[in-house]
Amino acid sequence: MLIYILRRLNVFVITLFLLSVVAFLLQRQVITDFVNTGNIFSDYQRYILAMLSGNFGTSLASGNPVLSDILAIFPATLELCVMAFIVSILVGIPCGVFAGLSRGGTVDYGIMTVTLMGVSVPAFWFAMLLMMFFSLHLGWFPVSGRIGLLYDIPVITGFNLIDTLLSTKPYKYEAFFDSLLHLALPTLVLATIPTTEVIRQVRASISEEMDKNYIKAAQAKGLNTFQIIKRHGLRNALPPVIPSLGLQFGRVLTTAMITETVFSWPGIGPWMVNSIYLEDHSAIQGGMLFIAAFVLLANMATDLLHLMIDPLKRNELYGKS
Amino acid sequence: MAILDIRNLTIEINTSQGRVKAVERVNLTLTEGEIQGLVGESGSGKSLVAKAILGIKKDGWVVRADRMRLGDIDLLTLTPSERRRLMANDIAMIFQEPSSHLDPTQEIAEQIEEAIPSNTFEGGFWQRFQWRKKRAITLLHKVGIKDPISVLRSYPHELSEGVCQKIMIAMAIAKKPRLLIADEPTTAMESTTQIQILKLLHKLNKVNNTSILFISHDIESVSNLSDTLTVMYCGQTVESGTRDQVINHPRHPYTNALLQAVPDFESNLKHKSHLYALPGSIPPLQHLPIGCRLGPRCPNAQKTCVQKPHSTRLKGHMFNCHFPLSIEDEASS
Amino acid sequence: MIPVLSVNKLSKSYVQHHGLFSKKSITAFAPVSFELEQGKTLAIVGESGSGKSSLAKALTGVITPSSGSICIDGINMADKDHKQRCCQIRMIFQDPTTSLNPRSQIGRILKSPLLLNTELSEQEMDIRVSDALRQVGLLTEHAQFYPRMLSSGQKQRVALARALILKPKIIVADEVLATLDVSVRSQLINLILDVQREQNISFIMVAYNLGIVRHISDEIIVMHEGHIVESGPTAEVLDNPQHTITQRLLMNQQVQFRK
Amino acid sequence: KQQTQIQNTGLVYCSNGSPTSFNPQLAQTGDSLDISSQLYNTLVRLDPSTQTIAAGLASEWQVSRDGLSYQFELRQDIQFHSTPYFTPTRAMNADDVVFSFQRVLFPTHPFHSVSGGLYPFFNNTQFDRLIKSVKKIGPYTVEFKLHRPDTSLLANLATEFAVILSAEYGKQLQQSGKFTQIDHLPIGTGPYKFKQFLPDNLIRFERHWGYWEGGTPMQQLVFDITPSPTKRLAKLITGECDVMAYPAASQANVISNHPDLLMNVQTGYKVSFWSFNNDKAPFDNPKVRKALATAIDRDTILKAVYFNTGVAAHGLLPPTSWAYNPYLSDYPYSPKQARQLLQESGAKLPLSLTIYTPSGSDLYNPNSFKTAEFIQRDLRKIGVNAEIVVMEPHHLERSIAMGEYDTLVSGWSAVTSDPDNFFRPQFSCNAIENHTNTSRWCSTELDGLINRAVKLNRMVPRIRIYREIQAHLRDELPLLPLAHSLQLQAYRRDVHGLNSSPFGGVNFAGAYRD
Amino acid sequence: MANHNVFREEHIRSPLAHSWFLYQQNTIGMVALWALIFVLILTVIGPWIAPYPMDHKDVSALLKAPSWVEHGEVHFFLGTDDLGRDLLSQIIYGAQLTFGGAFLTVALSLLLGSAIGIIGGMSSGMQASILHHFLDTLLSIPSLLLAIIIISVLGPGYFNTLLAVFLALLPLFTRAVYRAVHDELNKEYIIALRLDGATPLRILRYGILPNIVETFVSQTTRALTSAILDITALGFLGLGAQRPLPEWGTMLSDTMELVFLAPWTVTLPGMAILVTILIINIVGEGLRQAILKGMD
Ligand SMILES: Nc1ncnc2c1ncn2[C@@H]1O[C@H](COP(=O)(O)OP(=O)(O)OP(=O)(O)O)[C@@H](O)[C@H]1O
Ligand SMILES: Nc1ncnc2c1ncn2[C@@H]1O[C@H](COP(=O)(O)OP(=O)(O)OP(=O)(O)O)[C@@H](O)[C@H]1O
Ligand SMILES: [Mg+2]
Ligand SMILES: [Mg+2]
Repeated sequence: MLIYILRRLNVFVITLFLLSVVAFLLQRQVITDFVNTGNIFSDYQRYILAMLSGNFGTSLASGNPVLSDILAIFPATLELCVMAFIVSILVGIPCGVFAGLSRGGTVDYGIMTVTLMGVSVPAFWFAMLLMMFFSLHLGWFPVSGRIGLLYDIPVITGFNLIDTLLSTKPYKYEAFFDSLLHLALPTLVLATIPTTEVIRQVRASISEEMDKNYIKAAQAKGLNTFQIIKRHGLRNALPPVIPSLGLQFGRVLTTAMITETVFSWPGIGPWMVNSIYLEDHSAIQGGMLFIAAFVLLANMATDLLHLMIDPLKRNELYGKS
Repeated sequence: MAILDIRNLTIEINTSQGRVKAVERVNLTLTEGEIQGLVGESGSGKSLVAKAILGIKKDGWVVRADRMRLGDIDLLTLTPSERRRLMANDIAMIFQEPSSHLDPTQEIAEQIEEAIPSNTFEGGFWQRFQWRKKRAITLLHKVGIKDPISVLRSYPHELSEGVCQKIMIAMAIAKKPRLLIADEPTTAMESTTQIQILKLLHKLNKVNNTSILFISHDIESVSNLSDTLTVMYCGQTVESGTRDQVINHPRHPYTNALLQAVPDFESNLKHKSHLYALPGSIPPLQHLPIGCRLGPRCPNAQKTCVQKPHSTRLKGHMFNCHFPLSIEDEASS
Repeated sequence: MIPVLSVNKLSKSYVQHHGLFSKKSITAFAPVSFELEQGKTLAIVGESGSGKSSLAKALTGVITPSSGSICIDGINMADKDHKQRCCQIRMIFQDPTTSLNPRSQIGRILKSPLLLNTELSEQEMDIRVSDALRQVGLLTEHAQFYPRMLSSGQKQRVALARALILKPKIIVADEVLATLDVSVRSQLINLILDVQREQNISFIMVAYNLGIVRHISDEIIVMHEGHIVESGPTAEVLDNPQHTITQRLLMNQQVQFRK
Repeated sequence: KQQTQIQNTGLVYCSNGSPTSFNPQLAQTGDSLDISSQLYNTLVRLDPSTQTIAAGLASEWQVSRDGLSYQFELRQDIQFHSTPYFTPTRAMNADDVVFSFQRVLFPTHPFHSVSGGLYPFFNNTQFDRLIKSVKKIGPYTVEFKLHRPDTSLLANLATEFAVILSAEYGKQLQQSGKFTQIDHLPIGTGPYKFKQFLPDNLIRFERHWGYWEGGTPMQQLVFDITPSPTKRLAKLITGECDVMAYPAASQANVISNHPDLLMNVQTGYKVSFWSFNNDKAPFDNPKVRKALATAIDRDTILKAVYFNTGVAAHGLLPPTSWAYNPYLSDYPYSPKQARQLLQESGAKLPLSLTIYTPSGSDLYNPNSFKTAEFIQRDLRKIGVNAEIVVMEPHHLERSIAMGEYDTLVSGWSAVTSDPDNFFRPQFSCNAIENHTNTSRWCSTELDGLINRAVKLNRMVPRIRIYREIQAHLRDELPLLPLAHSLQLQAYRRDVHGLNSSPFGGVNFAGAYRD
Repeated sequence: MANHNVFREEHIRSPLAHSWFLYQQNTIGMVALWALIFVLILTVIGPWIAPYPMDHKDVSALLKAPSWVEHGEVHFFLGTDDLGRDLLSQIIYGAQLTFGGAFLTVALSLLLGSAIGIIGGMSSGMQASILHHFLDTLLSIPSLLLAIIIISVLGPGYFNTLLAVFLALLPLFTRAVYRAVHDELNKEYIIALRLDGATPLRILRYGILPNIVETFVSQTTRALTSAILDITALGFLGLGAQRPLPEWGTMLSDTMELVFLAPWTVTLPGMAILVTILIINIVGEGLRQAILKGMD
């Protein structure tokens, strides 16, 4: 276990190191007030020490430390991503199971067609269409933001859904509902990618597992189909999907950056794009390292989760690998 | 009394090349307390027969039979759920490649407990606590596992193939079945383990009087264990009878070829001499010959072989051949 | 008679890496020595994991032995040089499905060793290929086929043809019979016996069915945990086993329940 | 759409940009100043209906005969905001006025160089060269002394830049050393007080109970910062916003056809133009400039870029200005004549030039880039090859300062109705260093005229001078005026009591929803 | 049917030919393939067949609706935008920037990436394993994010976008090819080939490459779709191609403010992206299935 984590950590550190070198060169190139002693190694050393102590520099645009800017806006992005994942799991698993069980049937065909559309549609365009139809035409959902602005909810965790409930305002439930409404469309856009992925994976996994011998053995034991799927099918089909969910996290995070721009969601996406526009290099490299580190960490976490959940993988943890 | 009685079982499978009769008019009768061997080379449809008995069907399979009875229950008229329930109680199956038939993500304990039917519980309600676990331990003891506690806590992939097979057997005997179907239980196993498994099955048969349908491609090991034998080729029964009848007086050229291919049965074989072998190879499902499916490979084949032979019955020795072997000298003696 | 193959103190141990620094070495077989005469068959038997496959692989050069030497006709085989070795000693893999390239025609599979190791012209190669196919009981037309179009018995014949086509002195076969059906197995055994008789080729067969071993082999080696525990002429060893391992192997195959 | 409980507590305004500071004194002249009138008041203000100067924080004022001294009487009961970060102990008095203006004017003032020390509006109007001193005469009396008479002073004091800060707050911050806080956590006397600011996201204001003109109807006011006009309109349609800043020209039609929306149209004091860099040959040649001017089809620009929410500009001043000269003829669109003029000009042909343009939209031009594209197309017709260089406004500033460009699509939004606010920033020599004089025009003659005009107190002579200036500009043509845009404001039908100024801002003091 | 069988017996197709035969049975796949070929042709000869020149602006026809709607005109088949540019022409020119750009980038990264992958896969030992782990980790950063990171260093622009997408796709190919080669190397027929004395090059040519076609097809499909999505997304964010280049994503961000006035300027370029990706996916998946089926 420890060895495995260490090995993953190793690669993680190497990758971050390379990224930080890129970031460092970037900063050295463009930022004029960057103290430049001419010795690239000692400069880098100073730079990395500053990074490690959480000092990502100061944003030119806002004048605040980059890290505090990121920490202030990142929960908004995270909230969106988490919701998207929840949706993708709630929708993706049942759909995947149905499709996998009726492989080749009409249900499967329908689900797979929708899935194919889902992977092919550009997120920003989908977002625009949804906005045009559901917000402007039907007026069901708000077009932007995280919550009706008149709700004055103090920030505690940074997650609106939690903060509204934690607040002592008289309108907290109303506000909670409102922030759900605001989440609806961005979540829908954002959830397409992981949902299609979950459907594909679960479908493949389920239809593969359902052909396995132990399912036949379970049938021979006299279990009915529902019991078999519940006790054996899902149990084997789902764990292998976990690492790919982890891989999805990165994609979702980047798609979130686009979705946020369309829905004016005050998250890391518009912030990052704006920084690139303004050539705010401290912000760019801080944001870049932060996002990359976060994605890599999320990946590692899901990998470890998979290792811990899936008994087949546990061998890799202990002893033999 | 016959515990299993199957008449004219036909299984058709829809493949991309159309519908094929993978199993054609197979008869099988198993009397109580007997071990019957079902022999045939790979692809001859043995596993299909076993699955048909259990009622495990896939899409695109059509199973038909004139008669299919388990004891006095007619399997053909049961609804799928009734059939499942019956299977759960009366028939048990152990499979080829046991480790793949165990759920890789469940501990052995759970899987065994799942296989213990609640109606087998005996004793007062105060003993209910963890009775399944205790049963599981005794079951594992019965099949000769020395360290049941740690085995119960393991996952299938941590155990050897032999242990897995023993676990399958333990699960099978948990419900005290009347009929046990063992589909190639020893294939791809070490010889030492094979012996253990076979011994176990033998004991089971002797002690519990369980009927066993023993499926194997290896006529050598089958002939060791079973009382009666049925030989299949390409989805057809070619011969069946008692062990003695089939091994020592084979009537069908195919059975004969099978036996001669094993050097052990031929004590006076010269070292490094040719073994007896049928020419050609087993036809694929899509290109089955009509009539007697052995036709193209049979040394005695004649024109009539393009018709399906009727079964001939001689003192319980049944064979499907137009030109059976040594029928004359048998009759004259 | 001089032995065509002599193996001297050959051994192999696998090194496994754990993490970055720790490693473990597993001995597949300890130093073994044996000899084989021309036109004879050597059978290697033993329990699972006793190092039979490793030995076979080391002989043919799939894996590099850790120590010891292999001499064919008195010439020491260098470790890495497959060209030199493959004209002398060839291997038949256990599973013909995985050992034939699914994207190559049979003809090309057979031709490739000729192309690499001989200076034959195109026509000569074609002739050699069709000869080899006919020798193993296939048709010349099969050269055009792809492996997926053949049955497993036919594939095993192709594998044999590939071994034969370079006219080697020794052929190593690792459990080629185990997965075959009985009737096909007899055909293949007959084929091997014929080939041996005609071309005086030596065979090394890893096998498990002692009945067959007794029938086709002249010499036998019994292995246990990487060591040769017993060896000698097959009939002698099997009729009068000295070592407990051999006895156990024999016993396992002769249990009779009905007596 | 049904109203929820929360909607009765406040209004949401979709504004177009994040303020860089909460002190309007520091604001760029082009910036919109929506926050100013919510947080602050000025000494005097412009009466929205008559466009004349009316009383603000000062109830009355006197001008000395020579026009060199202005004396303001302040109201006595005016309360500053009381917030978690500052609690005032006294009402507003002369100290606050002196504090506010001295900060801008005198480098010795402790707050002068805080937050950059640049006061663009006061620079552009050359305030520091005008005012000699600002003095407290009595507790509620302040006197401004001038170097020379300037009639545009009151108009400038009425702009939203000339706000009154709290001296007490300033002193408190000075003691604690947190100087910059004065510009981030504002204290003013306006109808709303500052509550919360999330950059690029929102500004939240709360009702100022002690407001001297009476409390506002709404408890809170939220500025939803939405740079994209499409999104602003979308939010207005869905009801997420009640009032929308600066609808895009293209949206005018949609808004007026929408049942829930209303639109307010005013002639703005804005002009867009195409400036020639008079420092660079051959644009220092008036013939070349005229040739280029006749080549441009301004009607198309009006139609395609302004979607007819503007009027053609025949000069820098909008026709509504009192100084407008209606008797001047314009350069008609005629590619033929343009080609001929170009031939005659003696410039080296074929001519090729760069057109610099800011990306995005401005108050005076809905889409400068598109405008540039049309200019480019028209120039091609007379054989002039133009290259468009689009830049972030931010970066463009640098290029303007360096004078890199050949020509520039730009414009001007006036902040007072005084004509001086058009001519001085555009054409005075001093304005070159302020980067507002984009044609880099500097002639003593024009400078003289501009300065003479503000010295005069009476209307008629002033008008005469301004007409002279306009005629001069028409002949010299340092830049080609393109269009005057209309000032649009869209809001939902249920919002009442809005008070919007022709210079851009909205005052929410009396706004409410019913 | 029976005829069919005979036909198949007589003709021995190579597995790839057989796969192609199987693919031809797939109607939807064939339709998509023709559509893809059409898009390819359009990309190549677009400039010659587009009804209007690239920077043609018809001032008399601003914001014309598509021809099938009221007020639409046939000679502006898909309508015009706010500068009077013909949308059909713009989309045709955009094909070159979006699809053509993606195609080129993918082709280049396919070449370079597989070269690295093959070299890495064929060599073994420490450096290969480090490469493997490094790629694994790098791949967990999605290509768009990688592209954004690269753009943030290079600065916005169309060429930089292509460069960024190219760099972002490299690890994808390298890893996939590396994996496939590595897996192949352990197959018995490769060992057999090696025992025949084949050189690594020959092993690669005859042993490995024909067997990893499936990897190439599926990776190319993936790369192509993700390249298009990335290029358009960057264009949309304003980090990629800049106006007036009619790159599809840039067009979309450009027309964003016309949502109310001219919805077709939003829907049509988006449709172009969607349809292109859809047919690539259908063709890719169909080919993959056919190749897999052709194997057995
Ligand atoms: N799901 C299926 N779809 C199509 N054909 C099948 C299917 N299952 C089995 N078959 C075919 O049916 C025939 C009989 O299969 P079966 O598994 O019963 O053979 P078997 O005698 O058990 O062989 P083995 O000894 O290899 O287990 C085979 O030719 C096989 O190809
Ligand atoms: N590639 C390898 N790496 C590490 N250890 C190996 C490897 N291959 C084999 N071994 C080990 O070497 C020993 C001998 O294995 P080998 O495959 O030669 O046995 P075998 O006699 O062929 O067994 P079987 O009858 O099961 O085929 C075993 O303990 C095995 O675990
Ligand atoms: Mg079977
Ligand atoms: Mg082995």
